[in-house]
Amino acid sequence: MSNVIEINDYSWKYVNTRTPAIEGINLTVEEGNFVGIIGPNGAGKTTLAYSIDGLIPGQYNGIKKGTVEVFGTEVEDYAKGELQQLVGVVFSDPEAQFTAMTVEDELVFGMENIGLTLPEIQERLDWVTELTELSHLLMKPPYEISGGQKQRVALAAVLAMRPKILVLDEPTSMLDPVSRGRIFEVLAKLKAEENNTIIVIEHSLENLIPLADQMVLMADGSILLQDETQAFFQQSKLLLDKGLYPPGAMHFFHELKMKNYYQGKYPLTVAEGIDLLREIKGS
Amino acid sequence: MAEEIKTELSAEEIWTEEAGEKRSIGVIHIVITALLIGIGFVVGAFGSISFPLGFGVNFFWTGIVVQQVGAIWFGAWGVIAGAIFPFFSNAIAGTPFYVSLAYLPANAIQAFLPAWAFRRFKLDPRMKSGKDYLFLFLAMVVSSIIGALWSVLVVLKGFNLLTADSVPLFIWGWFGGNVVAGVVFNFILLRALSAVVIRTTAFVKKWWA
Amino acid sequence: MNKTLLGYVPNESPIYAVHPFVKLFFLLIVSLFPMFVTAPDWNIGLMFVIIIFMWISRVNMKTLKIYVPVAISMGTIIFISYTVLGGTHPEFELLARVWGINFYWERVRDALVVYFRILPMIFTMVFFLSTSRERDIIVAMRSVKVPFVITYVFAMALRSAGMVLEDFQIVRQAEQARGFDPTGKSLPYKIRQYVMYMIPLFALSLRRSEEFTNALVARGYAFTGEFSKVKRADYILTHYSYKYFDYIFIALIGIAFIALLIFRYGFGYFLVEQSWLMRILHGAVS
Amino acid sequence: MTEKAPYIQVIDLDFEYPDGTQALKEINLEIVKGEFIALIGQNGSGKTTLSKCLNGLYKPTAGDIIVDGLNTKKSSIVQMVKRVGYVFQNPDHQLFNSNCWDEIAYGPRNIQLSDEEVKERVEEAIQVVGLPKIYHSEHPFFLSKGLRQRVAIASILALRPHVIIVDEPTTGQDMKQSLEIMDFLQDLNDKHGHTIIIITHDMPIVGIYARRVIAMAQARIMADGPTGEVFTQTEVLEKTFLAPPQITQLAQADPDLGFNPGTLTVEDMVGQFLEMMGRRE
Repeated sequence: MSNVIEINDYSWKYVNTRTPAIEGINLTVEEGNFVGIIGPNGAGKTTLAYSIDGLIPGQYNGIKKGTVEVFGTEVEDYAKGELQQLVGVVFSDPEAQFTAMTVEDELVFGMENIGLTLPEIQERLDWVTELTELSHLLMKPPYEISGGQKQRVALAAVLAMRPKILVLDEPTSMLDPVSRGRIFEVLAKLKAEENNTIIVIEHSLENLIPLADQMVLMADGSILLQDETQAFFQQSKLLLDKGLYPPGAMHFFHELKMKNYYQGKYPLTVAEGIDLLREIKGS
Repeated sequence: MAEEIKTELSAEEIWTEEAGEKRSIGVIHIVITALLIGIGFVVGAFGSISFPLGFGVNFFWTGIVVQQVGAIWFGAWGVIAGAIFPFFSNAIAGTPFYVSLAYLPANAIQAFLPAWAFRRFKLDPRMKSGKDYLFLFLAMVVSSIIGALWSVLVVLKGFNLLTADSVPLFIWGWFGGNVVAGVVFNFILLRALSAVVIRTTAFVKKWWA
Repeated sequence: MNKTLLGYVPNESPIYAVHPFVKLFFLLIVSLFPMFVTAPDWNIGLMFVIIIFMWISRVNMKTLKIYVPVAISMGTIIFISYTVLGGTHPEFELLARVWGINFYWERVRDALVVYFRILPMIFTMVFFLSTSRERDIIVAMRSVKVPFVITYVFAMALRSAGMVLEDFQIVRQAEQARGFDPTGKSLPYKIRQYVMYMIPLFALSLRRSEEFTNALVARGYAFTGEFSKVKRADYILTHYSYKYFDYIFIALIGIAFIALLIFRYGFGYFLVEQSWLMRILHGAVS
Repeated sequence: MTEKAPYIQVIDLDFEYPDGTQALKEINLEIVKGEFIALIGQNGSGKTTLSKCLNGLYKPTAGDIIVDGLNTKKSSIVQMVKRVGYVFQNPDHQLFNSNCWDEIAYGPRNIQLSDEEVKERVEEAIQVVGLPKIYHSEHPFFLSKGLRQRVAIASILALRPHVIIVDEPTTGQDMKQSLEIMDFLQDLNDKHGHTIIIITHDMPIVGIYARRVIAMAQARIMADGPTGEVFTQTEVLEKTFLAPPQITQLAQADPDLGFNPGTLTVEDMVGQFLEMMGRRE
């Protein structure tokens, strides 16, 4: 597998701020990987996402050190609008991303920007609306639908451009648990059926953990920990120290471990947790 | 954002580019133009419907604040937005299409003049000194006089909507409606938000970036 | 119900079958009609035609209420402009003299002419606004090949106007939730209220400008450079096609305008001197 | 427990927006002083509208809301803000002034308190929310979302309402910040006796802090009761598109394991586990 993202000794300091938002980061992401990034607010997660999409340094003023390479090319060397065909970003506030009058126009906007022809647009529109279950909403104004639907529209609008890398910056922070689950269902389908590289920044770990191949912990502009998901969460103590609370089941087993009632691996899902509990109680 | 340094810029520094500073037109300016038209649309229509004198002329035109403050902060983009939005807000308030269209130069001047004064005389948009107030007030008065003369003489007379003897009433109406609303809003808004705006990427130092 | 710029039109309305460009064409051309017509008869006739169009389109007439004060205040202003501020004209026919103010027939007549000229112009605007959705305007602009950036700024402006209206409501509530109560307070106090509104409205827009920009850039939109020259597919236009009646409407509007000009300048029609309404009125007052 | 007279009484409340949307239907509710309530439900289920009705921003289309003996329909803004405070979801909507101190003073000034009293209340509110001194003269625009939220809460606190409603206090905050804000709301509840109502999607937070849950869906109240109880009503939760926190799911998953289906926190679960193990040993 080849590396689609290679970040070397990368630092970024916004103009007017005292300390860099990101400092000396090294990160590589393999093609087709599903990466979860977690960390407290102000850790530099969003800055990292923007750096991969070229919003930094394109739209922001600041000082950059090191390199951020996407598909082997430094992000600054892409022409305006070119990198965005390779990397798609979904933001946390869906409403702030809408600029069209109907869901359909919203979905088509990006495809028109990258110069697709009418048949291509039609084909992708059908694909993406089926994937995200939006067909019945096409004629509605995007700001009059429910929060969960809004975020699915925002996601679909990016997916329709078929970016090879998909970055989601807290895509479900405004959603209720069920709508949150549905966004992750779409991501699970993508992971299973397509070969996208997916990077998700999230506070809510419940849905993220079962999908993620790799996890990254950021704090104060640095990467503190990067590992495969299972191994990553065996470091629960470090996570708790950074104020990141693992999902209930995992947290429970962590507490048991602290009290020497449990020695094994932490469960990633409720189902795994139940199996473990049955084992313990059965023994 | 919380750790922002409080660097006190001087009025001079606000309007001049630092050595090596690169400023270029970007998508943000397009967005700002659109947002200003949007705000102006609502705020302007509100004024036009609440205090009408007729033909989009009114006693207290709240739209002026978007026009003038917008152009002070965002240069030519503010001027463009300030010229265009009254067209829509007037339309909603019941001004005929072509009358609205003909107001365009008057509105452009009203947006342009204060913005020009700030850049030409290096005034501080945070309204720090008496000079800032005086010059802005003068710019408001002069631009509103030009605006009033244009709109009333050229447009209302040109469209044959008024008698010669009632022209002064409309000139005063347009002028007063702008200046009073401008005095009420411009100073306060500039004081409240300029410190914020000049630190954002959207702020326009010259005319276009 | 479908939201138009001025409220709602029912789901089922014949106006939806009409191509958006036809509506824009109607606005642009029919707005000109009254400028060549001084006889109120014809202008009143035009108003009736537009009202019939509105009725056929099933426009909710209640939304038109906001124009009643506008129409009244404008009428009053015009009337005052032509009477109180009309000056002394010994050559005119004096109808009445009240508190030293001269009411001349010619002045009253001119006031009516102007008023009935302006009303149909407003009616065309209102007809357009109440039957066009935002998307229609975009389609109309795109179908006449207006540069994309202009239609897009326009679309975004409409969208942000909607947001500002929403914000406006919330900010007003937020002000109340902080104990701001304008009832029974002085005018300066009330004015202060409007001043305070403005601050969060601008602050919100500033914050949004950043988010919007990121969203646009992330969606591959470029304003300058190579990718801004990309040929856009204009997918939205595939939903709209000109039907035979669209051509008929365009032709009718165009022919009516040309006929108007020919009759006006070729044969001297539509002048106030030929107005039988004015003749009746003159007979009644003098 | 002694029967206390309700502080807020909602009787057959209906609310319809001017455009005809029915936002609340047949709401009946009693809130007693000192409660800590979570109002949960999908986006658009009517939570925010209900809150705005409780503090008189919206007047009922039908039915009545009695707050501290006053009918919201007949009460002035000033009367209501002294009783029920509502903190808006997006702090940007309620920030009017150019520095944080003035912002917090804005409410007290509006209800025309004397300068000394304004100062006293602002200082108190600043202390309660723990706003560091360096931010007092800073423009609220430049504060982080978490700090802006605190300024917003302080600005309501300065009006000293008995009931404080906070709309989505933890959205966009990380877990540590969320717990900080919630701990501080709990302090207000415990130490100062305020009645707290939070609107939230964050189920673990509900589990840890709320003692009572009101679940809404389609403009109606679907469930109302002690948190643990509501989280065991699986059918109702499905209807409201909600799911209990993961720890509760774990406790409920296999009844044979013997955990209390109303388990709300990890500590509780651990406690139960230790008890079971102890019993077995």
